[in-house]
Amino acid sequence: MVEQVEVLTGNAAAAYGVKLSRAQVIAAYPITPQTTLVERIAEFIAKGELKAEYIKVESEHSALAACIGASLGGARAFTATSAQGLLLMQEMLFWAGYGRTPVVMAVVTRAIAPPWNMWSEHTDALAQRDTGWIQIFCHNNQEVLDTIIQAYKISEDKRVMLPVMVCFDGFEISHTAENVLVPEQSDVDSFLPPYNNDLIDVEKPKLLWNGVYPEDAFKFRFIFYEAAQRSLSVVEEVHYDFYSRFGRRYGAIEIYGECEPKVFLVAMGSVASSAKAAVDVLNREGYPVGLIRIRLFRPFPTFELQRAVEGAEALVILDRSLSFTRGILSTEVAGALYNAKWRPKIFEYIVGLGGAVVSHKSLVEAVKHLLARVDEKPKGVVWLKSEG
Amino acid sequence: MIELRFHGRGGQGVATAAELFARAAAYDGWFVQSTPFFGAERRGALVVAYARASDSRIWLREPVYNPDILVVFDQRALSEESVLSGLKDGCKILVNSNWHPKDIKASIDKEVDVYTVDATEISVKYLGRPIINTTLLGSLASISKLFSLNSIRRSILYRFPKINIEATMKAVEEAANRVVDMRY
Amino acid sequence: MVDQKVKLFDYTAYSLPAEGSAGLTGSWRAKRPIIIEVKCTKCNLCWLYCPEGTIIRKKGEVPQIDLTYCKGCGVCANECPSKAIVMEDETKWLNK
Amino acid sequence: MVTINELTDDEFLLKGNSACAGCGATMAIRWVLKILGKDTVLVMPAGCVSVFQGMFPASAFGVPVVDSSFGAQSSFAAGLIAAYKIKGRRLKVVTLAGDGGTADIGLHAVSAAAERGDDVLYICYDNEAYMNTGVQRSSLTPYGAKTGTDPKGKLEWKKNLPLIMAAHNVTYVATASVGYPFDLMRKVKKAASLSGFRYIHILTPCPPGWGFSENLTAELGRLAVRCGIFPLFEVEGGKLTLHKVGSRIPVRKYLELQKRFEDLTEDQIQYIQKRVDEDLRYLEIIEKVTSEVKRDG
Repeated sequence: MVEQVEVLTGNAAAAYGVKLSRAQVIAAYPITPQTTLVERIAEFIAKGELKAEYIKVESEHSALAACIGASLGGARAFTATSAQGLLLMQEMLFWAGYGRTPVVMAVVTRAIAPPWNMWSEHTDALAQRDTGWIQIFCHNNQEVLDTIIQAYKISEDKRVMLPVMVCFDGFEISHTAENVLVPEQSDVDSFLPPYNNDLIDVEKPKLLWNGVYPEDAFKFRFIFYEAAQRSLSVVEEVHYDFYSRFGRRYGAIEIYGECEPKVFLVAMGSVASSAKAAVDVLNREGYPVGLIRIRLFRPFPTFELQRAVEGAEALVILDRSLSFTRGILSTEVAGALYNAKWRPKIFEYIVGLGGAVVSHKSLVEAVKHLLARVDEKPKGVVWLKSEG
Repeated sequence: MIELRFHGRGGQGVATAAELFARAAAYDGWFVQSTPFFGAERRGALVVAYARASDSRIWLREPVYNPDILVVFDQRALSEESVLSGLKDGCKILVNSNWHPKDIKASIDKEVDVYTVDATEISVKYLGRPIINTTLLGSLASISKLFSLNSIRRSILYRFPKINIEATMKAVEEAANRVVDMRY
Repeated sequence: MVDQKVKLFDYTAYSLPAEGSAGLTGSWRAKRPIIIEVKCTKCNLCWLYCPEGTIIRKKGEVPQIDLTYCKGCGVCANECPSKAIVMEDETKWLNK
Repeated sequence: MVTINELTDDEFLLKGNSACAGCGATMAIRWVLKILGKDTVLVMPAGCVSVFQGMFPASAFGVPVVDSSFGAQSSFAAGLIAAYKIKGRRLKVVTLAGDGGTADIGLHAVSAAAERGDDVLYICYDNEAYMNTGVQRSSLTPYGAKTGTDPKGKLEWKKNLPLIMAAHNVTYVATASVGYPFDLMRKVKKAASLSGFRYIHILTPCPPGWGFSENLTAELGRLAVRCGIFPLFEVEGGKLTLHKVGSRIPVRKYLELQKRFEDLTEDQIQYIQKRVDEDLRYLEIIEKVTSEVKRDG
């Protein structure tokens, strides 16, 4: 198993993931910062490196609609978008979710207008947390490539059959080049079997998704709920299978830091990456601080989180999103821990909205500031301004 | 970890230079990162790009505030406040200029090492027109010692498979040899 | 054809072909078409025009109207070139 | 030519569905599916068809059908086509949508599909308003027709969608009417034999929506064509061909049978007659011009 070292942007890494997954139908509409991802795929197709149909749709709503159609036709489908495009897709997001079509989509997170803003924020992806999609947040380019491949394996597992969003920050990851190990196609082929779908059969014609009366509808939603529940264990299985073949370990949650932490930073995506840099500095200076990186946001890893926080005094949740008056990650973490045996104090921070820089120095200062007053009662949401 | 900042005008290939640098350094075993500033890159407008090289995985997701190496494609950019922001002692500044580095250092009050090379003249000689970004990489190799000329060649070919690599590398090699260190 | 009562709860919701998907026509009909066989030229235009497709074509014979699903729209009567179909008030058969 | 004897007895739109008595849409769709046969997959958005297709667990269709959201039918279909192309599966993909689904909420996608030259047969059953939701005005509702959202009658002239689709330089465009079943089926058969983007716009009168007695559906389909308000034509290889169908009749004969037009003033009827005559003249000129210009379509 020889893996070739490349220097790829996050978008390029995603495109390689799509190519290695042998996606067959790509339907996408351009939007910054996603464009270089779909352009790279188009280049792979043009050069004959990827045998796929690329549908140049006229809007994101149609991009996902086409993917749903393609998936029904038995083809492995892929799309990618950001902010406004993702919002324009929302009707189709539910359609793919509840329709159980295993589409994989890269969400290159971006702040939602108005005002216009092309830099990263997680609200666009997190606002879609109810649409029936599995959501995985990546914090560097290697993880993006690997997660696209894992996403298809999770999504197409018969026990799951749910679409997957692979989310990563616009520019800070999408346009940042980093070392990336690119697996061999043959190794990915043995990890990821081909996809097919036999719903459409002229011998046994089916009418897909016509009207359902309330009692039956209730039952269909329960069937969806069971699949969503099962997906947590399937995600773990796929992680382990990927680890055994490619040697890279991923989990629903990643715990980072050297010592038994008294305080955990909790973060996702590129904010978690900056948080790792901050934890390195803090640990070197002897501060008992760690990071809990939430990688799998849907289904939310409640059990793993409850176990991870045991022993900690406080959680410093770094939300690069906003749901009216609170960060979305904070509401999920608080909810997940409500009935837990061990419930550390929760300090909610809003960071990096609109693409504002989340510098590791500002995180170090904030944590030091907090450690001095960790026994006080948390005073609601704190907006963390980042300086150099 | 070494942090670099590249400054120039839109259209001079500043972001590409950062990427070419990163790939070259990666070929020589470094963990790297390169990020273009995400502003609207209009031709002529000042642009910046960042790069890093380290012996371990890089977690930073922020601009380069205090560069170890500053690469300036256009001497006039030095008058811009943002170009010299966060300058620290010991920073190596590579400027595309036909001036002697001492004359440029004169206007900078930090203990920095200034290097100059006339990448414009060199590239015109071998390529017929000013190609600043690839040419400057030669000088950058000499003063940073982070990557070899061969790695630059591989990095350029990866990004521009149809480029006239021989002529490009002639300019790179000359820029590597003719870069002037202010102390001499 | 599928039996109405059998509900297949697969991983995603779909239905199977079935006549009478809206149930039997029953009270839907105010009038019913009656073919006056002697006038019928077996041109089968009634079979063609029936929006419901509930007229059964028979080779060289007078078509038969399947009243289970006829909605009594009267298109067949209107389209029959030899006026061989008349619409009778449904109440006539009410007490039968 | 299509004759009645060559038509199959197979029914792909099954009886006992929940469509209204005398529904023009089911009349047309039944014929379309008889011509297309079983190796067909339909992609259908919201609209009357997504109601009379039946409720779970029953389907009124004898062919595979994919319900799409309103307006996304062309894009769902594009995905299916791409999948079948890459997987080498031969199956006719047919999009079946109403006037609103095609001319309004789905126009962006049907235009994109046409511009891409998707290998699809798009059938628009035009009952001239949003009937499924109880008769609201669509852009294809005719001038003067009363609907829930234009209670005093629509003020704008009906959008000429067939010509808009023809302007996309697609393989084939045709208009058809339930008043002329053999003409309709000939066009469907022709379209099915071609590839690339083919569009057939079928006038499907709607008894409750237009306010006429339910036995006159086909009758109105004919009168609409004969009075010139819904001309029959084909556009192939850039060439428009008009069909003359018997002698012209005054539009009044067509309008007076329908409640939706009952509030028309005499002036409005005159205006409609004048406008219909002009539009026909316009089509005749297009026919003449396009017959001279040879374009390989």
